[in-house]
Amino acid sequence: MIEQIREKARELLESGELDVVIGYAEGSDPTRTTPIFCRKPEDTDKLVLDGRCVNTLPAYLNKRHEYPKKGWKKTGIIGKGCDIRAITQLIAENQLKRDEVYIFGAECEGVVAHPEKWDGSLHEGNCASKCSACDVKIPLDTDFYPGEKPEVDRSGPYMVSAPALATLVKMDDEDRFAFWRDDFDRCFKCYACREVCPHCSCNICITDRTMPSWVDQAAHTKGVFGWHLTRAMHLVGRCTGCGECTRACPVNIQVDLFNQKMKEVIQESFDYKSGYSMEVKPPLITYNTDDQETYIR
Amino acid sequence: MSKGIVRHDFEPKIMGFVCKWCTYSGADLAGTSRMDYSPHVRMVRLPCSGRIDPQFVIKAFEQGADGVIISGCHPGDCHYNEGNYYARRRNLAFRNLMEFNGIDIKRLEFSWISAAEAIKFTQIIDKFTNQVRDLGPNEGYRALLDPYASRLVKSSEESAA
Amino acid sequence: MPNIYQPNLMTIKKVINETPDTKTFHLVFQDEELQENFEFETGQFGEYSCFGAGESTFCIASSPTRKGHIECCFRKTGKVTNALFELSEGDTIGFRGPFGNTFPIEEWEGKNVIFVGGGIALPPLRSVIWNLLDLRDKYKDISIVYGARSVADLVYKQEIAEWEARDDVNMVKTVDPGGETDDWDGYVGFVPHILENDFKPDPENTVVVVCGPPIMIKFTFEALERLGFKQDQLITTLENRMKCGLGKCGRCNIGSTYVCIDGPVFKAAEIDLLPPEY
Amino acid sequence: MRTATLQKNDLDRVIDLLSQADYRVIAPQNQPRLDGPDSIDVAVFKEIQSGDSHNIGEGLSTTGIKPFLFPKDEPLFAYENRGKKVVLTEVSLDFPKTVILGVRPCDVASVSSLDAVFSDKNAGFNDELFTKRLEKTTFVSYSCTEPDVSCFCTSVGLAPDSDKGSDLHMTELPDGTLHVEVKTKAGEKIAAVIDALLSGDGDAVARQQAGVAAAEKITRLRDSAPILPWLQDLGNFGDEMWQRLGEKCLGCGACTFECPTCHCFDIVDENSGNKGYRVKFWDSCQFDHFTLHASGHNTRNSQFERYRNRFNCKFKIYEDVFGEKGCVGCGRCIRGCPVNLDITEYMAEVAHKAAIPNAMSADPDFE
Repeated sequence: MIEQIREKARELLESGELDVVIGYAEGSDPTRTTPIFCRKPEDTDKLVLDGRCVNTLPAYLNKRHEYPKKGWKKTGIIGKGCDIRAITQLIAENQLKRDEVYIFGAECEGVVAHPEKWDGSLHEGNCASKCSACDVKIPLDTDFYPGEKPEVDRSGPYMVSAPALATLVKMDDEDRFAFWRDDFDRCFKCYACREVCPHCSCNICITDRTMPSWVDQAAHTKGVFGWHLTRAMHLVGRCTGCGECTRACPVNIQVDLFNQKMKEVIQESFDYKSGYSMEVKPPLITYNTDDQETYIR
Repeated sequence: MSKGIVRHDFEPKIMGFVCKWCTYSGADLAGTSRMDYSPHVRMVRLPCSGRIDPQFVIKAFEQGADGVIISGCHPGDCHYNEGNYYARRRNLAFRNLMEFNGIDIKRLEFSWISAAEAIKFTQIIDKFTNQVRDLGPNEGYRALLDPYASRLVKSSEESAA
Repeated sequence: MPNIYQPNLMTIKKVINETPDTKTFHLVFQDEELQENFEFETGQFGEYSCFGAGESTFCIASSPTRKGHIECCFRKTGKVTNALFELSEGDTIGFRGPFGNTFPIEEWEGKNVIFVGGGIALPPLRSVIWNLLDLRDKYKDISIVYGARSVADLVYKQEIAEWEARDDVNMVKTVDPGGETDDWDGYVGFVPHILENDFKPDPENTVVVVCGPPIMIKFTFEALERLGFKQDQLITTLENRMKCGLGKCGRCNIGSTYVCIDGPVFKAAEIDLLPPEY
Repeated sequence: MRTATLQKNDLDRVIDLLSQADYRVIAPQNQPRLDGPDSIDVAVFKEIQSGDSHNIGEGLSTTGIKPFLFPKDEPLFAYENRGKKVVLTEVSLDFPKTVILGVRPCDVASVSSLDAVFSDKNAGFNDELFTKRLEKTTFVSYSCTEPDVSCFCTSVGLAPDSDKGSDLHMTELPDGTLHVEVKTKAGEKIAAVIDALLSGDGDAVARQQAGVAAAEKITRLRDSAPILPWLQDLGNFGDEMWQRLGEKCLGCGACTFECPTCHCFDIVDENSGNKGYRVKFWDSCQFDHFTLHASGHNTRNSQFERYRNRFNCKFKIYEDVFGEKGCVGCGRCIRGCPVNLDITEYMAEVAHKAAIPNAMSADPDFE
């Protein structure tokens, strides 16, 4: 599979059709892979694709990561199904044009929940929960797919939520607040959750703005609550569920549970699945006159 | 005319974010008609319920509000045609988010009140105030309100004296 | 004793509107003993607080030879400067300082001194200009080349007039093309250009003090070097973003040089040894 | 100074005795985690009460001891605007007597690096919020016996059994006992408190051997000798390696916040009505607004420049300005990096470049 992608990537770099191919290469220790930018055809030999490839590479296609400054006209990117969902969402939000990217897709067996858990193979014990009922293991939108792309039924529920979500939802409000308060005690606001996110696309994040400062910048618990609520709210109906925010968190705060909860709400209320269409408007920038309003007096 | 004064152990702090075309005018009407309603709501007037960023509500809770009320024009009545439709979707999501965060969702109220509905306005304010009063102080956030109080020693005024 | 981050309180004695977005404050310490004993040297800076908005770094714009109050001059751009801009006479602000090194004015004795400034960069020069003018007989010719985007953006208009009126100061003023008014009597053009083509200073026994945005410093140095100036005759003051002023918060460094401790005054020769990160 | 033997299962009693002696006891503890495959084990240093479980001796904690000397956020003073007057309220500089148990050698070595920044050794300005805490803190360090794949302390002049900066040093021996070495007066006080649990003179030979055995397990070995002279050559500042290695950096602050020696902070006012606090909190040189001038000019404008600054800070600026090591080789920045940006790859690259004269010609195909 990866051989075919390497070959195609090499061919497109040689012909000059692509300026760069973003993919995964071996990392600095055996449990990890690392993003690589192949500019020369021979760089493609370094490409790998397996269960360790956790990074959501479309983050590099986000304008705030200096993407436009590099002057690439056409970028190749290797995507797992969920990554391609992120690209689709970026296009739906006008952050990217479809003809700026060339998507190499491949069947994905799932990825490890955290590189730390990699023991040489992918199995039930270390596979990320987002992969357990994934309907884009055969990716949706690709420019290159090794072999024949089978038809897949994607009408089912959209990503099964992590078991931890159910645990939290069952708690009392007070207990849930206490749980987050205790977990947020560890947060030191490194903003890894923001930086790895393919959809955090503001040039200046609201938390970095000072006039006015809506979110306390200091990492006391109040400020941490403010930040994570803001982040979650800004991703409602946009998050494509790659789970990188949790995976990247150096102190293991499962912030993507907020996003997963919102994903369920959006799907139930507005029947919207982010990352499946470039044309359908994300739910919070549109409306129906007969939207649900049971909560309104 | 006035209701009898009842003393409570706890009087809640409530923030109101309201649309100026309808709810704020409704409140005006309630005032000019000399209607009685609970005095706990501190009202912020905004051009449209669509302008009410969830950020305002988060900030209100952070600053010690026990309840927050958001109010705008009835669907179809928006001065800007569609602002309240956006607000309706956004707040549906936001309520769920706050609930998942561990805030009792009874502390967050959303209502449609037109400029003519002074009575509805007073009823909703009274009802919501009682509801929040029954819930008691928003202990979770109140505990975070002043993170450094225990670190202070003396003021420059005291040391000069 | 309060910690080193706690400022001293000062009262705004006077507010001068320099331009539509620039103000000068005259400040005195509320603590009388401190007011009596406060000393600084020209070129140093301080951290000025507006309580509720934060702290911001400006030079001390008055001359150490003039006691009684210190001055600062700022343009409103960010949160703190906007808040400071709203303050009026009698209000309280915070001050920490003085920090940083100073202009080596003793080294310049017996020499010609040329000051080159752009826009809001005149205040750091103003401190040293008055310092030299108050010790006028120790120095030979003193020239000031000052430019701004437009006539309205010129700060210290009154003092510019004062310097023009003096016969022991050579005042050259310019505005960027398009920024002139009908009654403008100065040059029109960018500072490095005016310096090189109109003013043409003689490098002999002369030092040049340049202050302005990084891009202006770069072009001015290049222009002066073409006129025959050597690097040790050129002096500038750098302004990097700072928070603490104490060499601890780690953001004003250029390589291993902390602007708040080793600067803000640098010779061109010293800057040449720094990585290109300013 | 004194050496002795301590039984490992007496560590709980050590905690009890120290608590009874009015020490605030800090020890690494595993954090509770949610069920499901997505969570990983996290251990942090926290105040420990008698009976709480600790994980002293079980791997390196996720975050270090930095928060107990330099908290992630802390008030500098409180202010209140009263009309034209302002009233300031100082914060207390009276900190509790503290002992930190089970500190790994890399972490305890970082204390002198932080001290060089915050104490009056740096330009005469003494940040008492740091130094007063340090005065009250005793470090009981604990040799590593099982360094992991990201550890590289031996490449920066330390070792899994270093006792630099330690007051009382413990080494776990193969027989399960702890070899205890008292290093300072503060350590003596600790030894006096736990005297009943100490026996004999310890086994210095076995301790030595345990250190050697641990050092042999370290796989990341880098030659750090050529780094400083290479970095000092200004011509290398524009080398192509900075951009090539650094372009995958996404600009989060995970490496800096987990780093035991990173000391950058920001100061803001947190206002509520007419009063509030001026707060000092961790900031990172990896953030894009860190060096952004009010004019819009940014001295480090792209992400690879920010990581170049971090690498320079660790291996050059710290030594030039503060006279201390900037990197202690704990490897947290490697473990915590979301994109596997590896500081030891930079070290290897520099060593490689330094070994080949004139190897710095830029890659012409690289934009």
